[in-house]
Amino acid sequence: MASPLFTIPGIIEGRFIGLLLNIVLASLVSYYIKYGKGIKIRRVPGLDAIEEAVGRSAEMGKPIVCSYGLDGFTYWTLAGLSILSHVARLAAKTGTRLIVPTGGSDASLIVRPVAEEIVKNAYLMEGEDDKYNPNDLPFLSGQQYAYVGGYVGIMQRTRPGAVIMVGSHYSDAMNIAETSNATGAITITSGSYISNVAALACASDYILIGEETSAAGAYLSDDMAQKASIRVQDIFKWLSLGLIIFGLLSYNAGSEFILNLLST
Amino acid sequence: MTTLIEYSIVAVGSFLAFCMFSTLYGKGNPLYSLAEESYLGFGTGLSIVMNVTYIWKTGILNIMAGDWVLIFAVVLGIMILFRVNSTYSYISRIPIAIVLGAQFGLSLRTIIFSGFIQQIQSVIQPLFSGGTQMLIYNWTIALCVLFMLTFFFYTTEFEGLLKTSSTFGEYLLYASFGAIFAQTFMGRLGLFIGFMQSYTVPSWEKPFLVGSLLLVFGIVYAMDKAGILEKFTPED
Amino acid sequence: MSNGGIWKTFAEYDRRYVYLALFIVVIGPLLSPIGVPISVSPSTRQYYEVINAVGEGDIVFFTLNTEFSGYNEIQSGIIASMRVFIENGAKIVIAVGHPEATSIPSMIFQDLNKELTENEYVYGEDYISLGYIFPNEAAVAALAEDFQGTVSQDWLGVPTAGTFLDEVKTWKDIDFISDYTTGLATTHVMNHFALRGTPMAVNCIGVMIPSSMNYLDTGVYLALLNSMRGGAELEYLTGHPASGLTAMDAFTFGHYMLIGFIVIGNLGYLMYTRKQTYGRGRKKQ
Amino acid sequence: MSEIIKTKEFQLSIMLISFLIVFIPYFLDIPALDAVSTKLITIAALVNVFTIALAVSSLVKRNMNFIQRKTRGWYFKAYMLITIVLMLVFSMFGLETGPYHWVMFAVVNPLSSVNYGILAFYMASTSARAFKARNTKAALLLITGVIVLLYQAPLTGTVFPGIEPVALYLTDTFGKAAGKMFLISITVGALVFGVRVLLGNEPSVLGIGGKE
Repeated sequence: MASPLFTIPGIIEGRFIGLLLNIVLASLVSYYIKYGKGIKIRRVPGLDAIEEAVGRSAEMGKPIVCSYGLDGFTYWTLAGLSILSHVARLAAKTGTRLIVPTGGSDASLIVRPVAEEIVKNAYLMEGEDDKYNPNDLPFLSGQQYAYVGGYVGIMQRTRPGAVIMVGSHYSDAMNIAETSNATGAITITSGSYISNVAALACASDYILIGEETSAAGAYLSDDMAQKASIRVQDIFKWLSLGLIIFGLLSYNAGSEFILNLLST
Repeated sequence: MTTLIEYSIVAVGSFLAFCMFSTLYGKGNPLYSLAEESYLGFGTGLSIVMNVTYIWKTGILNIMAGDWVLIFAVVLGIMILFRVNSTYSYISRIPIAIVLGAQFGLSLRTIIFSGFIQQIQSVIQPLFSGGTQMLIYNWTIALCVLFMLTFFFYTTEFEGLLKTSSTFGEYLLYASFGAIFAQTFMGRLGLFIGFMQSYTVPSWEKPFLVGSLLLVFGIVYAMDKAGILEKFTPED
Repeated sequence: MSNGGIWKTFAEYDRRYVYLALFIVVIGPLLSPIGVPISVSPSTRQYYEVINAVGEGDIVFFTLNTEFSGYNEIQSGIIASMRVFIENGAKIVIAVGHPEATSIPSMIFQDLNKELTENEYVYGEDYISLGYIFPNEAAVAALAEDFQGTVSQDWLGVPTAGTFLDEVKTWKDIDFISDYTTGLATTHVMNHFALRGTPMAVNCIGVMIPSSMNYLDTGVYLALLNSMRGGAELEYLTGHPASGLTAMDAFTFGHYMLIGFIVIGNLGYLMYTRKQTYGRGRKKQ
Repeated sequence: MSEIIKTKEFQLSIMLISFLIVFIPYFLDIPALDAVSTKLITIAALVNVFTIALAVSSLVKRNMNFIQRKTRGWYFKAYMLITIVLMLVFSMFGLETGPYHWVMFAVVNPLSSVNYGILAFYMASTSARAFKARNTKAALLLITGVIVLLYQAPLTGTVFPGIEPVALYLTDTFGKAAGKMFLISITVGALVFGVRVLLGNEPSVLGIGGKE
């Protein structure tokens, strides 16, 4: 069992590294939000899939359904909204009808007006503001399964060419993805937790795996905070990669330094 | 001795359950709406009862027992209700700020340990000593985590070693998805079987189960054939 | 076979056939059980060892972080574990993380009536049901830090003062947490109790297995019982066959049915869909 | 006064203070602050529970709207509102017997169960449809999936004991590694998001900014 390398008076034993990492993370986030202008984010292949799906729907003259998740403002919702904005612009550009189911939880109530604003702006920026139809952003319900029922109903009635479901979806995701498939739509989804990702990887034509969603959102968005987040997350992934490699090497050479350091 | 109440619970329960299942028919129908609205209504009522009980027991009773500080909780709780009023909704922002601050405090102070530090520690395992099975496991986990992690770098261009590693990582991810999907299926199947079991044990319940199944799907099928399914289904 | 014949049917069958087949393979064996043999997995043995190490007078926090639906899946694990705690003479506190779960303890004790009588278990002295006390993360954290300041009555409003709960001041005074979960407050219970050092074992639904395993190998969870199958294996190990074991017929056939459909689908895909795709490709060129 | 409360800075400061009171005593040994922290956590738990009223109010408003407009099937919405009231009334007659108990077992129990149990059907049809060896990735998914599915059927293990080590290898190495990788990345994502909110970069989370 790993034991702390050292203790600092006043700091509870075993919690120093946790505190330090939190502080480093917070400092990095605020640094990159201020000075991270040049952060470049890799374009994830999922974006091409989205563009292709919208293009195909436009060709077929079918609508697209795009949802940004059913939670309140969370990390995934913000990514979902960035993608929604992109899809809305593509839809405006190609003259395709866009339907955005909203609601799904009580917390989602405060997200809805923001989503409306985003879609409206997208049409405005493409010079197609007359085509914006607020009725295409129906509020389905504040309850998860009533929301799903409504969502499924919309798909069954409108027979969309593409369904793009991003943001946080839970056990409802399979319900939506399966119905989308049954209606013959190109299904693009994102999964935020592992069991869902695995199931959606089977049920969808294309899936944005885990953080790919937020990376795609940050790539599309002008928001510095989102880009900074991706940068800091990458740094922490590099850090964990380094700790694992160095830890494995040193541990197998007989030193428990890394294990003990992490328990400090 | 089975009482009338028990019979009624099983009869109504199995009927409503199959009303819910009728969504599998692929079209909206009034029986599904009946089940859905029943669950929504009674479920919401239940939530209110339980949450009010929580406020009563944890808040009010403790205040009456002399824990005066908790009066703040009640005051702040009432302030949060102003959210529904557009003129005074700003009042609700104070309790929201307090709750959010506390929530982030609770989550940030713990997940760094359980979700980051300890996860890294758990990968650091012996790679050269121990039983064969353990070595195979340790090597596989270590390599999988490393390759999969590289698939998730976004601010670095994929070139050379990193590109190979991330491609490999993606393949490993898909291999793992198969295993995880199977476990997820097991779970969903278990939920379904467990439910069905609650209507087959004791065995006097069986006719209710089969009867409800036939009744509900029969009604839905007949309504569909008669073309009146949509007429009685509520709008979204 | 000009239209693809049987392979086409294999490749493109209506999904409602799958639904129908699932209904049949599940309801069939439940209506007339066969009793297929099962094997016990290592994780279940480990779980049994861990819960069986709880001794007389130990305070067990029995947390039901499940709705009714999850209870259906893991009830065999819940009842088998509860039986072990009762037979070992532990003091049991039940807390729930979903309003629906408040009605679950009565179902458990109805099933274990015999064990309660045999071991002379008295409500209030040996076991207490606290009801819905995990509405959110802060509530769980408050309980871990100041149990007495948070809990003063059981779920029906009977004061808990004077019971064994008087001993419980913080997370340190809980000897063991036995959690049954579909998600809900389990992560919070883990973060605010087990992460600090309270021993904890979990019985989760199948969907939660991949994410729960991470806490098993960091040692925060001492053991993990998997889904309904784990429950059935525990029934087998404890020598009290019940609902879990009888469900294993349907469980087996449900899995085989799915594999059957996968095989059929792949045959159809290989023999029909791929030919079609390639055929079209050649014509275009 | 109301002008001060409305400012973003005021709310952010309150959030930050509340955050620090909860966060600091977990790391630094300050018993006095620890006691304050515990009380604040209890208060936060209670305040949070009050939000149920907001949820109910929006549910009622929305359904009243359907009823007033007499949309198709409006009577279902009216029925729903009635059941909420019924449940409240029933709870007054005791939680272990009577009408409340009946509703819990005849209505809530089966419907809650089906709500999730129905996912078995979607999972089954998904795998029957999508588990096809279209390309290398799909083939990998198919192979591991089928092996684990076979193992999970309890009968298989008794007939072919050799499947257990293979299936456990897949779930306990590949599956676990993917879960671990996800957990690490989600944890860091959540931490970063928390910091962003606390730094005031996500005012919409506090309900500042967008229309309410």
